[in-house]
Amino acid sequence: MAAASVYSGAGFDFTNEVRNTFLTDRGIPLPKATSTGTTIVGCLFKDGIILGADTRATEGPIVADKNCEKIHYITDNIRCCGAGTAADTEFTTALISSNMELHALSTGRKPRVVTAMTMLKQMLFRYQGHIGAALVLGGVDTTGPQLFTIHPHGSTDKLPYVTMGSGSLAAMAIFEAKWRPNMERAEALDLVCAAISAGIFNDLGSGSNVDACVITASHTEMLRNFVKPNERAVKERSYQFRRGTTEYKKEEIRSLVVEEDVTYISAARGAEGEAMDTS
Amino acid sequence: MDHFPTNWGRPRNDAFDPYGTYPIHQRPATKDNFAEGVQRTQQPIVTGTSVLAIQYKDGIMMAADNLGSPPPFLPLTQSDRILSAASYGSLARFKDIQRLHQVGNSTVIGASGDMSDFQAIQSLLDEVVIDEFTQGDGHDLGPAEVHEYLSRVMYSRRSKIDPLWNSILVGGFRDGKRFLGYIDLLGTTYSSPSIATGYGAYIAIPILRSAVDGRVDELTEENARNLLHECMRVLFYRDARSLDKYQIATVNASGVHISDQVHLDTSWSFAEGIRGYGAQTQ
Amino acid sequence: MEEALEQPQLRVFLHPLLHPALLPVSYPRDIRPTWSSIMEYNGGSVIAMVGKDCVAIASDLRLGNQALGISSNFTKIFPMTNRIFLGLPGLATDVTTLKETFRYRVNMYTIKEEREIEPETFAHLVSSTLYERRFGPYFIEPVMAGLQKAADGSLKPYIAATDLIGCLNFAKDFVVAGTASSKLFGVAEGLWEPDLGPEDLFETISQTLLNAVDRDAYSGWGAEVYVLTKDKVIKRTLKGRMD
Amino acid sequence: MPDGSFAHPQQRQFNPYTDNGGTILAIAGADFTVIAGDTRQSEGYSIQTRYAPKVFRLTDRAVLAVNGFAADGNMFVKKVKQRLEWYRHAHAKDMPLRAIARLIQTMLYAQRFFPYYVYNILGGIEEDGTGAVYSFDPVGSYEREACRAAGAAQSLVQPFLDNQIYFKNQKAAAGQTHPTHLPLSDVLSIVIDSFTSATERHIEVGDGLEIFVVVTKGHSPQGLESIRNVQEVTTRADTDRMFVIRRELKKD
Amino acid sequence: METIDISRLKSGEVNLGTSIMAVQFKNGVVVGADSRTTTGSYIANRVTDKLTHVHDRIYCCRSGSAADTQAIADLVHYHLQLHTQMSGSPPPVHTAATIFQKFCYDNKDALSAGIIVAGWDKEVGPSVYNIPLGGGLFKQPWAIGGSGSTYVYGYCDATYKEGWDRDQTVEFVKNTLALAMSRDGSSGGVIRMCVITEDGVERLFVPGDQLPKFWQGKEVLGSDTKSADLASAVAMAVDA
Repeated sequence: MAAASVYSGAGFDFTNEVRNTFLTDRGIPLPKATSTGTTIVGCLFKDGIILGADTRATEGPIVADKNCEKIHYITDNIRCCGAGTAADTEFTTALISSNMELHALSTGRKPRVVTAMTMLKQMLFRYQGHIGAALVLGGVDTTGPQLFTIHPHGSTDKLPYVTMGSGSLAAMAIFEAKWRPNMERAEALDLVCAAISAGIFNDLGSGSNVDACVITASHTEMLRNFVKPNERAVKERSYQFRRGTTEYKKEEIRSLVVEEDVTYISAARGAEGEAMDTS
Repeated sequence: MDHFPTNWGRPRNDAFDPYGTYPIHQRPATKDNFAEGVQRTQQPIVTGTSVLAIQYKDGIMMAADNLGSPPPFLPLTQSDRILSAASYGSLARFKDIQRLHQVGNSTVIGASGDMSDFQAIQSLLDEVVIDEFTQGDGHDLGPAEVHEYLSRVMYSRRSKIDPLWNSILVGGFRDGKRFLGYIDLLGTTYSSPSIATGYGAYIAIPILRSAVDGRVDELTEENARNLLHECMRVLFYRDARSLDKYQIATVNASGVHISDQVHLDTSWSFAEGIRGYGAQTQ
Repeated sequence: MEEALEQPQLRVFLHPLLHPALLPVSYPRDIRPTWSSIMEYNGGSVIAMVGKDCVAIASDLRLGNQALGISSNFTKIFPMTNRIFLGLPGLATDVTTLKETFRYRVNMYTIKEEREIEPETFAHLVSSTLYERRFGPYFIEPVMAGLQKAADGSLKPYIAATDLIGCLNFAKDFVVAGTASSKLFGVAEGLWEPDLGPEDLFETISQTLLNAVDRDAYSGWGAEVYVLTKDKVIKRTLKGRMD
Repeated sequence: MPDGSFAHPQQRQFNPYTDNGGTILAIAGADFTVIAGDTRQSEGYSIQTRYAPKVFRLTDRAVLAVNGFAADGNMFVKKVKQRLEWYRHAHAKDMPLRAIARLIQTMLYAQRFFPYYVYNILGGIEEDGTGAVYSFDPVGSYEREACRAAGAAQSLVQPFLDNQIYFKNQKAAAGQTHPTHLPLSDVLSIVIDSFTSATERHIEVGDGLEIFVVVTKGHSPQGLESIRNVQEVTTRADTDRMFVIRRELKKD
Repeated sequence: METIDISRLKSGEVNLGTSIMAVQFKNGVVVGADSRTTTGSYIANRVTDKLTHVHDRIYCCRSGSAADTQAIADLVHYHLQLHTQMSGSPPPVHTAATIFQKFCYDNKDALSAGIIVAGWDKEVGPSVYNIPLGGGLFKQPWAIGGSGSTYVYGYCDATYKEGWDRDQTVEFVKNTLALAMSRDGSSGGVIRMCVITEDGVERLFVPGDQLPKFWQGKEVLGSDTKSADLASAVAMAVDA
């Protein structure tokens, strides 16, 4: 074990691997990790890039998170949408974001999208698909707007409009039908919303709200919950319980307010009345 | 040593071994008769991909391309594995297959899946239509009847574990009513204003639903035709087992009409400037 | 995947002869109770809810050896600081290991930073500790509840949960984990409403937990509930069904 | 890649079952029964249709909800209806609810080794005028209950019903007891909230909600008047009354 | 697509089903490829550029796993840049091909890559190297690869002649690829070509709707054109 530090060594820790293999060999399946069934998209428009994502995270058929955030920050001018194993997309993008910051500091240049793309694909290729992150990476840098997809095995594609995740077919259908070069911002934003909505309403793995992010050369605008087409209806009645409904055996209350009893030693303080005077 | 007396003399649960006597001796796997009894294999050879159909103002419209190719993998049960099977080359074997078939005077069926099974279904239906006709009692089969009949045929074949390896759409117009229904190799049926089989269920349905659901009575024949054309184009862009030639069937008050082959116009020019997959610029 | 369709769940009256350990291997698959994951080995469930200026976290007290109940006072909720409680449902051995790991890491944080860890920071600590073992995870799905100090000095309710490899889920309403998670989701989605005071929140979280674990074979056997407010921590032990 | 395509001919196993998602539930009151189901039919991650009924009227006082593998479900309902038709021809009356329940059991168990992959819930009015719910497993084990949920979101809904219908884990206020039967308006609220909750948390539940309400002959359907979109489907004047309520559910 | 089972994530790899080709002629080489990338039978990218620049006059055509071939191509690109810096002159095609071959052979168990390397150098002029799956290195006057190639070997054998000029070679590549793409479901989209000569690299692009057309099956006719309509039939009158 390392010295007394909050931080342990870098990289993955495989110490449980032997035990877990032992268990799986006995036919005990491992639990499922949260996966973002997901529809994520990106598209080029006249002034830059728009990224889009739904906000549902699932564990099997159960919705684990109704409003999660799938558009991750890489740098001010680069964002990345993630599909696949939720933890993998989360940590992979966080790691690359941090490396991009360091890279920018050490080179003194504005970060470029291809740099992030290369870092991501090399990392994912190294893990041979075991890190289940399927990403849409977009941003605007000195070379102009750039848009990539990165598959879990580390392959990349450069395209003017891309989709990923279980709703990718639905979203791609919308792009193939309606996308055209050099769209205006509003038009492109509508298209991204339509593509994400196609995923939300036709793919069970995707749902809830539409997140979007507009990146132009001068400005990045994160439109969290840009459209909310799936607000829960008001319940038919209230289910608040009468107090005392639940029986309990034992109650322990720990007060967090530190109470002090102040005892004055009158001899040292002179007249008692003076000490009591708090006015 | 197993310390639970209740376990003595009984088969052991090999999934867990509380006292770590690993490696546990593996018994030879016992045959599971229950599983055996309900599983066979079958292998489609020539298959057709998606069929699309929608209801519109005056009736229904259905489209299917003319390709017959070996199946990539289960194209019919809409298994969620579509993105996982690695499949290399697949031969585009027949480019002039008609997958839309008229049944009686007010019905058309379209099939994806195994074409030999589909041909068997066509002759089966032709037989039924002729039988009905020779009765001469003034009755004939409409789309609802054909759908019901096919669902029984498909369900009974699945129950014999000898399925007809197809997903079939039945559409028609009779007595002023539109009908559009789906049947697959399991006997599963449903109706909807827009239905698609195969990849169409993933790619065409989002476009069709947003255009058709709740607007059936506003869609003109021309709208419907353009809509299906658009979807066939998107399918051709995105389904590796599709063709840029298709036929379209229309059923309305004037009867069944199956079109000549339609050629798709496609757009590729935007891609001319794309270079490489990353940093490459030349 | 074609074969992955689950066998229909038939009703089984658990006669001793149908105990999973006793079933012959060739018994028809549809009757043999199967476990879907290692989480069911010891069982247990935890839920946390947000109220008005308060949070609550509750867990069952069962420790099992599959279907066999071992203990009815196996606590799964641990105080990390005065204002953070951590619930650790999952494999019992990992409960103990992680409890100690987090105690150690929180103490180290306190010593190095000379301040108490905030819930949000703690959530990320949990998350990265688990993700470190991405390829050999602990079988734990942590749930945490706490009161976060805002910039103006007030305390804001904070709850979070992660999956077993550390994917954080911050919710505004409630988070659940453990073998009864789907039941907890269902009941909580029905019963929870915003801005419940500490006493009302206690009723809602208790009712949610009790009714959910009653439908779960691997959780139950009593429960404990913590309600955190800005000036006190109320801990109540509930009576539960013992079957 | 000049390999692969010939390396292993693609053999595929045929699985005669699939799961089409959805959820059903039924609650019996003193003189009424509510039987409800969502209308989504799905396979895998795809919605096949947003409207496929899962709840079927069998007689004037019996309603059957089926959930699981849709083809089996539809076929099973057809066969039950056929048997009830035969019964009507032989006895000149509708089969009583408890007899239908037993009939369904035998029909299910007849397929013990190639079961209908269907969860059935039968609801309606007994001959004594009380509301009743019978729930079945796929091979015919059944019992009469006051409430039951089945299908994809069973585990989400059933504990909620335990709490709200059976008052499980709730201590009554001093000097009071929990009611054995809830009024119709309360039951309808609980049913609707159960489905909206299940829609929130289960991906296979949604699109539409179809609620059948059967009320004992001569009793007033109190609580229905405040509900939107009620349609009465009673066929004759001298029988129990039957209503259908349709609601939209979220479509994501 | 489903819940990610952490124990088996390595499915869903992206494949270049592919038809690729390289042909040398007197002054240079023509490399060409279709543009389809599939996962299963879903076309993940319909306008892929499979012609990868590894040096100024050396390109490679990639087939097999997209991830593997991209990783190799990036590595070779790096090595060739290094080579140029150290030797002070552009690398010969053979050197590039050998580096490719080394990676492919040394990691043959882990890789799924079929690569054609082609280019021009001042030592030998135009050359084409084929590196199929196992990591062998074969110098050929023309090479085809990928799943689509199996359908067009006969056509190539029957058609190829030595001594063609640039335009004839481009035509040959275009026709061969079009034939392969029309029969192979895993190939399709557009044809991209590069003509590499001493003077430079010229990019050619044939859109998917302007591919050379060959026999496409007979025209399918609908019910209008065909006769036989049951509706007009009348039951035969039978005398009582």
